[in-house]
This record gives sequence, structure tokens and C-alpha cells, in this order.
Amino acid sequence: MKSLWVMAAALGVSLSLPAQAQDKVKLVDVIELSGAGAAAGTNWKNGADMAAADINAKGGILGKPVEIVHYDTQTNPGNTRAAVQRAIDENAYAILGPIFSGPIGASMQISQRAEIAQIVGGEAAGFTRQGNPYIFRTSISQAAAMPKIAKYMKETLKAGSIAVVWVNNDFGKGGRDTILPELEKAGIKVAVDVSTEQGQADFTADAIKVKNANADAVFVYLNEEESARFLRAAKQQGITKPMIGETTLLGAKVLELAGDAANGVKGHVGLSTDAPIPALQDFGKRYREKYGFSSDHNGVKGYMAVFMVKWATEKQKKLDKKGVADTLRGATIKASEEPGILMDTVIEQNGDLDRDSFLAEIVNGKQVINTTLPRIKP
Amino acid sequence: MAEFIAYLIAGIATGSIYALAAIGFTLVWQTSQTINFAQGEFVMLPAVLILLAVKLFGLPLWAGGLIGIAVFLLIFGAGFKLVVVDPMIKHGVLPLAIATMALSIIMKEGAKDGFSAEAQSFPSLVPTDMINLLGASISLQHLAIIVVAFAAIGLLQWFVGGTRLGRQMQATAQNPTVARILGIPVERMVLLTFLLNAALAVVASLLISPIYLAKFSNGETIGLFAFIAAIVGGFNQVRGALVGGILIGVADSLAAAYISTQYRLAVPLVLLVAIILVKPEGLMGRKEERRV
Amino acid sequence: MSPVLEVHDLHKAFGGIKAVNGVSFSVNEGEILGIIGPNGCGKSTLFNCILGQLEPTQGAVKLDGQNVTNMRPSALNRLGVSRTFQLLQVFPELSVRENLILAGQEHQGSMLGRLFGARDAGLSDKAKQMIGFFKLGHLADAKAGGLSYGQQKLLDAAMAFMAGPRLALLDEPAGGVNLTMLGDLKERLRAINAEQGATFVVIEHNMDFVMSLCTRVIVLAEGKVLAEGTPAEVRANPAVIEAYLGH
Amino acid sequence: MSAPALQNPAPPRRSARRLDAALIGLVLGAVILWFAPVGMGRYGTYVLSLWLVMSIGVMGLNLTLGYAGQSSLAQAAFMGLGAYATAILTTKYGVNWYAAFALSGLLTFAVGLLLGFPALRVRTHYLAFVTLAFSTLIWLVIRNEQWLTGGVYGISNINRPDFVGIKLFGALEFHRFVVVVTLILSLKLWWLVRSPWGRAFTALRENPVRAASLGIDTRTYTLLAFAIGSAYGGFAGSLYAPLVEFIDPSPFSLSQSLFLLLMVVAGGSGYLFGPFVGALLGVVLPEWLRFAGSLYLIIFAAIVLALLVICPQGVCGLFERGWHALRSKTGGAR
Repeated sequence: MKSLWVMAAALGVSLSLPAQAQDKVKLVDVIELSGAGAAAGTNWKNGADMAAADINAKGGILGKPVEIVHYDTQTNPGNTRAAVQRAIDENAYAILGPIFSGPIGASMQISQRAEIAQIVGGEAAGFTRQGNPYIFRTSISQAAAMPKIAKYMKETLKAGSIAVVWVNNDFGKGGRDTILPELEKAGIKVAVDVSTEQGQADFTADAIKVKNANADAVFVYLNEEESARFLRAAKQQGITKPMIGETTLLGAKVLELAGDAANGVKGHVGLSTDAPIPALQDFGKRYREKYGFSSDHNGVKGYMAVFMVKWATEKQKKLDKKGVADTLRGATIKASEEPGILMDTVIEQNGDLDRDSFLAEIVNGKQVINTTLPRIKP
Repeated sequence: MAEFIAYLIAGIATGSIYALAAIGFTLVWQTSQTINFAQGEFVMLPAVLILLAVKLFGLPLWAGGLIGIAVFLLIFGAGFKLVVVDPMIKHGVLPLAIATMALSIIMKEGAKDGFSAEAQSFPSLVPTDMINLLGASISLQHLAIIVVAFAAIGLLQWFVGGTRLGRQMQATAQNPTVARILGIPVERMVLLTFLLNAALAVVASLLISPIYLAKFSNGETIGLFAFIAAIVGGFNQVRGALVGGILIGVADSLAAAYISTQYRLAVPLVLLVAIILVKPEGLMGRKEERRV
Repeated sequence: MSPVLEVHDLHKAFGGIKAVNGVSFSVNEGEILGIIGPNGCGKSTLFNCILGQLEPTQGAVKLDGQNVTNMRPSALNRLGVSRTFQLLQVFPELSVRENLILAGQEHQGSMLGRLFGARDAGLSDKAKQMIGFFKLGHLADAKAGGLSYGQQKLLDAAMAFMAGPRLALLDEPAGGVNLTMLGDLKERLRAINAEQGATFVVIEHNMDFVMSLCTRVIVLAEGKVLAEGTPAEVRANPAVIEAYLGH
Repeated sequence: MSAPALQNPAPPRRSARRLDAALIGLVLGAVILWFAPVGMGRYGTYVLSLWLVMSIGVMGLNLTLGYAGQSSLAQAAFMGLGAYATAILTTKYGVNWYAAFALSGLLTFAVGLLLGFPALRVRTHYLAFVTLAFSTLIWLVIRNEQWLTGGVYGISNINRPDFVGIKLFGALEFHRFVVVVTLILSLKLWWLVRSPWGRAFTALRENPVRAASLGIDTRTYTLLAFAIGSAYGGFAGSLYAPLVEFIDPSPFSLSQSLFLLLMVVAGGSGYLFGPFVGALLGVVLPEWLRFAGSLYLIIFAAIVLALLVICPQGVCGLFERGWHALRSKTGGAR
């Protein structure tokens, strides 16, 4: 048993980390690379890597190269906390990720205590409402997106009743909890409220349930492959009502997997490599060339996150960790000033974003943007 | 009523998938008392290997298929038995079960890092058309799975009961010591069941992946349901897997329809507990002798 | 003198096979009763039914006139009924001493006492005495699994007497034991019988052992009592000779 | 489901010495861990604390499985019950952490007792199946009953306790608190396994039929082993909640229960120090392997697989085997 303590001590020593010299801008990406969030996290990681490569090709940030280290969270709060703690001990300049709100919730107090910016991929409404000044989003939150959808359903589709299909994790539940009051406000009835499991393989029973509810439209809020499985099952059960989604349902991956079952899907898109914005389309193209598959919105978010750090640093003209968060808060980043941000982005005081977004439809396996929705507070 | 039938048929179709995955559980349990926690990954991996072979070597699908299947049978049929099961089997059920757990992590992470973290579509061997059955729609793919599951069980029953090789295998499963005395090549028989298990996993993978997509994490759900199906049906009977699978599939489907979608997973589990308390050996299982 | 153990019309069927088919007998205080019979005559099943390990299909078992049919084995043991098994059943990972303490610890004190009290439950002296009595002194601290077969048999028997039982049911105590040890064993059993007034029921194949140890013998055949009497009477019974030689 | 024995019950005098060695090992370890994080940074400190907390959960499972031979696939669910009980009591009702800790233990003990009843009816591996169902059911309740547990959003801002007026907010202070709690709990367990109860548990694992014939009330002892093991899960959860300061359903899923089982077996089930080694493998090794990048989980699983193939008794079994080989070698030379 002495050898046990020796072993523990040895591992312990390996856990203590040497201080880093400030010759690089070290970003630590704490991200879901295994577990339930692996697909989203991999996209984000690739996007962040691409951003670092782009920045370094043009001389880095204030002349210093960017270095990104990725730590897997296993989509587990305890591990995420360890990884963020490690990032802070390693003197990270800023923290990127994670995406799932459980892991975000477990780690955001730590970056707050260390007064270091944490730029996350989460879309759930809750975590920017806790008054933490160091947390920043990379996309508009569900609280901003869902009213747009409700409005679209009411005004464009003229739907009187809606079937809601959601995945029972923080992402899906969050979206569902945000849209229900909006639907009520718009006077739209919820015909059926179907919860599904993360990683669920078979959606036949859910599709039958939705079909029998006979609503005017179906709101589908699932992760990528579950979206594709549901669309296929819905098609098999002969559901002809319009399928409405938010970003994921109209994402490249879903289109690829669902095939022609995705045709006719409509909805709101926050970030898309098919958006009528040359910078986004160019990013999408380069991503595809580099990694062999299409980026979803998480890839775009990872890319933007790095550029948010770059913009803030160059704005304050010094490598000041705490300053990054101060500079980002309340800032407006224009794509004309910093092309890497891809779209004009307004950062609110609480870390929420305000940005243009799109209404889109799937036609012949392609995402077609119909309308560009302006920012909420233009 | 039409609605009920639709749920029922959907449940049977899903249940057949679980059954197909559960057969392997019962097979390896019978001959070597192995609880394979990697069974779901066994069903996930062949499709991924095939897509990988296609991607890496630019082969046509059929050639990629052959290579993928051959590699899988070699590593996860024979290799699994020789490298993992053989050295551990004499130390009891638990360490081996844990080892298969580690194996499942390797398979899952390997598929993710070696292939893709994202789901990929997989071509279907069967047309994807829909047909109408008793007023409910069912796809030919699902129908094919039902047919194959029944056929696989039927063939296995015939093989075990009706052929010399099969009887030797059964004798090995029931009492290896006596079988050895009777001159049955016990080692080869056990190896045969592992190859059979791997082959069944390949069949399941080819049928399931077009519907569920090929993704590294698919094994988690399929493995859990197959495990529950095997217990409910009876671990020591191959046909138990079929009964258990369909029962679980139908329970799941009806639970989602009539009880609660949030708690749908609870229904098969409550069924599992009830059956264990009333008839621990499973619905179709043989009673194991009581030690006195 | 009242009987310690009474068995009334005990039946046990496994499916269609009637392993025990209406056995009745009683054992008096201080007696050493032998039960013999050909293989498969139902001896071990009878033991298991008496001791609550198997549920009898029909019939009753009484201890000191109190009905103990289907009582749980542990409860029965704490009423002073102990047993050994046909197959060796010592705890191989525990030492000889620990095996003996284990055999005695549940017969005294409370559950809480066993948690917070002494590690040996105050049984070290008693264990030492039993070890000496069964001539295992040099092996007290050895793991039971490392003992020879005969030594394990002695330990098995010692465990059965650790708690000073009123009634002990011994299933083939002499099986596999060499001649020297057999003598020892017999002598020990007689001594316990005489000194502690313990009552024994012994199942045995070894005829010499049974005939020289027991005061009374019951012969079982095909689940029924074939004959009963002193060793000499049984030895002379034509039906018994038939049953043994006929097989 | 056999498992290797508990500490070799050697002669009384020597055994007293051996057990003292176990005691010294525990106390020495606690002293080392008290000072270990100095200069290690908060990350290292946090990982060490996490290791100890998981060790407590694994210790409980080791009692149920390694000593008493009952396999449970629900230890993470018990950790979840403990963590949620503590989090809800301290954040919503303002209960003092120490009271919440005790209540969590009591709750998991009672639930373990109830869950143990099927164990009396069914044989070992069926019990494992029952606990599998239980574990998933608990997880579903935690996830779905948002009014109580926060559902998928979890519970955040869980406060760390005080110790006689000293605030334990800092990583180092809380780590030392965890060290002390772990020491107390492992000493209790050490006492338990060397008491007559421990002997009865061993008998239960090795041969329940014979144990019953020696008057050992197998029902009571099975239930107790199960309930105490579960209570340790509850204690671990009760520490986990303030350590992470946030809980959601994910760390208490079935796969985590399986992972805890992996830690017991890989560490060496039935050994007093097995849980520490197992949790070291399960918690610290993956962190340490991070230098290997994306392959780290594969390397981790391969190490566990290789370990079990070489020595199914786990790391402690491997050490024991090595120790015996060494001793017999030197003995032979003499």
C-alpha cells in the first residue's frame, strides 16, 4: 500500500503544472469530445482550430501566435470543472467552450472567480441570467430565437395548433420551455408535447403520436441525428404537415442524413454556412475542404469564439485577461472591422448576443434562405 | 383501434431490432458465461468498419463490405474470444464483464476517432418503400428486420436441435466437462459461438444502420435494450431473446403512446423488475438448478 | 425421555421423482442415530428438508416438540441444531481459527455487539480449545483452503460443534478421511456425545464407522424407511441385505 | 461472482500487526494528502479531491461486492440520491451541510435496505439486473421532476460547508476537509470489516448456504451490506455536490454506475485499499493521460482491459501476487 501512495504522489506531481511564459496567446478549449455532446464538440473544436490557423497565418494576435489546447469534458459537469480549473492554472488567456449547459453551469463560477472570459456555445437561456460578467455566447440564445419562431408560425404559417417534439436534455428542454409561453402569447394551441431521449434510435412511436395529434404544424427541436431520424420516421408515417425547426433542424448534417425526408422543412436559422453572407459561405467551403464534412452551427461558433478574443485583445491593445471580458461586454463587433467574426455582432451586458438571423426552407436537399431577420435592437 | 395497431406494429418492428442484438447475448452467455457489455458496440461497429473501408481505400461498397465484415469477424469473433475471454473466464463472471466494458469504450472511441464523431448515413440493402399493414404503415426495412429476426432464431433452433454440430454445441453449453469426455471439441465449439455472435452482429448492423444511421454512440441504446430483452426473455434460451425483444419493443412503444414520453424508459424497466421477481429465469428461460 | 427431533411423514418430490416418500422417525436425547442406505435413497434430501434448506412437499419436523418445519437454516442453527455437508464446506480464505470463530459468533450477543464489540467476539479461547480437541493446533493460523482433505473434514466437524449444539446432523463425516484420522474423528464424536450430551444424526456410507459409532440405525431405500434397530439387528435384517446386495 | 478474499486473516499477533499496517497506511495517506496539494494549483487539488470523493463511493460498492459478494449496478444512483438530497436541503431549505450529510447517508441507507429485499429473493446476477433498473429509474426521476431537482438544468450555487467557523470556499481548504471526511469514513469501514460483521460478510460471499447453517442470518447481513454500501454512495454524493458546486443528472447515470463497478474491480475488489486504487485509475489516470490528446480514453480503456486480462483481481491483486512471488523467491534463496 506504500506503493499506492507513491503512485498517487507521482500522479499528483504530474497534475501540478509549470507556469507558462507569455510568448503565445494560450486559449484553452474545454469542449465535449466524448459522451453525448461529441458531435457538437468536434465541430466546435474544428472551427476553433481553423480560426487559430487563420489568425496565425496573418501574424497572430498583437504579433503573438495563438495556441489552442483542447480538453475533453466527456459531457460531464465534474470533468468540465476539472478542465476549466486546469485551464486557469495553466494561465489560459481565455476559455472557449463548453456547449452543453450542464457543463457550462458547473464551470462558469470558476472562470468568474479567476476573472477570465469564457466564451461558450450554449444556447439555453438560463446561464446569462445569473449576473456572471465573464460568460459570453457565440450565438443568439433560445430566449431570442423562440419568439421569432412563434411569430413566424402565427404570421406566415397561420398555424392554430402545434405539435412540439423536443429532446429531453438541457438544450431541448430549454427550447421547449422557452417556446411554450411564446406560443401561448401568440394564441397557438399545443396539440401534443412529445419528449424524446437523447440518443434515441427509434422515432416511430413518436411520429405516430404526432400524426394522430393532427396539428397544423410540427415544431421539432432535437439534436442533429435525432432530427434526421425523426424526419425519416415522420415521412414513413406519412406526416404531411409542415416541419418547423430552429437552426439544427435545417443544418447541413440533418439534410445529409435525412435525405429527401428533409424537403419542405422550414424554420429559423441563427448561424448557417448557407446564409447569404459571403464570409459564412467561404468559411463553410474551407471547412468542408479541410475536414471532409460540412460544418454545422457549432463549427461557426467555435470559429467566431476565437475571433471574439482576437478582436477584444486588439481593441484594448494589450494581452490583458481581465480586459478581454471588459472589452467584450456591450461591444459591437463589425465584420468590416474584423472579418473573422463573419457577421456583425452586438454583445449585450449579460453576454447575450444580438445578430441578424434567417428564415429558411429546405428545397431539394438544399437550405434556401428566404428572409433575413434584423437584429432585435437594431 | 387503428392507432393501437399502429403502435403495436411499430413496437414489434423495434423489438425485432432489440431481439436481433439480444441473440448474441444469450449465445455467449450459454457457452461461456460471458456477459458482454460491448454487445451494442458489436452491432454499431460493422457498419462503421464498412464505411471506413470504403472511405480509406476508395473501394466500392460491396468490397468495402466484405473487408469490413472479415475484419470484424476476425477481431471481434475470434480475437475477442482468444484474447479477452479465454484468459479471464476461469476468474468468474464479473472481471470479464468489466473487461467487456473497457472493450466497449475502446470500440466506441475508436469508431469516433478513427471514423467520425457524427452520424453517417448507411445504404440500405432493402428498398425503403412503405407498405400498409392492417391500416398502419410499415417500411420494408422494418419488415425485413422482423423477418430476419424470426428466421435467425428459427435457423439457430434448427441448427442446435437438428444438426450434429449444433447438438455438440448445445452439449458444450450445458456441461463442458461432460462434453469433453464425450470427445466433443469444446474449444472449437465455444469459438464457433463467438463467431456466430459476431456474424449475427454484422447482420444486425447491416439491417439497423440504414434506419438508425452509423454513429459511434449508437451501441449505448441498442446494447441497453438488447440486454433488458435478453433478461426478460431468459438468458439461457435463444428464443427468449426474440420474445424479450418484442415484448420490450412493444412496451416501449405503448408507453410512449399512452403513459408518458418522459418516463417511457421506465416501463420496460419496471417490466424487467416484475419479471425478475416473479420468474427470475426469464419468460422462456430454463430454471437453473438450486445449489444446496 | 422426550425425543429431541421428530420427523413425521416427510415427503419431498422433485417433479415426478419422489426423493423422500413418507419418512418418520424420532431421535432421543443423547442418542447417536445412523442413517444408511444405497446411493440415491434420499438421505441428503432428507437432511436438507429437516434443516430448512429444501421445502418438504408434505410432513412435519419438530424440535423438542416445537414445529420447525421450513424454519430458516440460520434460525434453526441458533436453536442449537448444527450440521456438516457431504461436500466440504469450510471457508477457504479464512484461517482455521477464523472459521471456528465464525461458527460461534452468531450464537451470542447482539448484532450491535458484534459490530462494536471485540474482534474475536470473545471466542478465541473456545476456538483454541476446539482446535486442541480436534488436534489442529499446529494449523490454527493456516488458511483453511490450504489444509489437507482430512484436516478440512476435522475442521468442518469442529465448526459444527463450536456453538455447543444440542443436535448435530453430520452428512458423511467419514467420507474421504484416512484410517488414522477416522479413528480420531470417531473418538472425538464419542467424547462430545458423552461429555456434552449432544445428540447426533449421522449419514454415512462407511459401514464399520456407522456400526461402531451409532446406538441405533435407520435404513432408507427408495425414499422410505426400510428397517430400524440397533446395529446388530440391522446387520442381521434380510431386507437390508437384499437392498444392499440387490443393488 | 467470486472475488478474492479480504485481508489475509493471518495469526492474531501477526494479524494485529498487519491490520495496524492498514491503519497506519490510512492515516499516513491522509497526512500526505493533507499536504500534497501545496504548490499543485487548484486543478491538481480539485482532481485529488474528486479522487477521494469517488473513492468513498467505490468503498461502499467494494463493501457490497468485494466483501459481501452482492453486485450492484446502482452505486452512481445512490451517489445521485446523496448529492441531490444534500443540494436540495442546503440550497432550498438552508439546512446545515453536516445535517444534510447525515440525512443523505440515512436516506441512502434506507433506500439500500429496501432495494436489498429483492436480493433475498433472487440470485446474484439477477440482483444486478434489479439494481440496473433501479439506477435508471432514479435517473429518470431526477431528470423529470424539475420542481424538486431542477431537472436537466440541475442545481447550481451549492455552498461549501464551514468547519467550526472556518470557511471552506478555497480549493485547498475544501480538499483538506474532504481528506478528513474520507479518513473518518475509511476508518469506519476498516473497523467494520475486521469486526465479526466483516467475517460474516466474507462468509456470505464465499458460501451463503454454509454460512446460514452456522447461524449467520444471511438476510440481515445481505441487507446490511447493501444498505451500508449504499450509504457510502450517499456520503460520496453529499461531498460531490459542494465540491463541484453544481449538479445535474449526467454524473449519476447507469453508465457511471458501471464505471464505478469498473473502478472496484480494476482496483481490486475485497481489498481495503482497492477503492483508492480503482478511483485513482478511474479519475486521475484519464486526467493524467490528457497529454495523449483525443486518444486518451482509448489508452485508458486499453490499460484497464490489459490489467484485467493479466490480473482479474485488479491492481491490488497484482501487488499481492508480486509480493508473494518476491517473498517465495527470497524465502527459497534462504
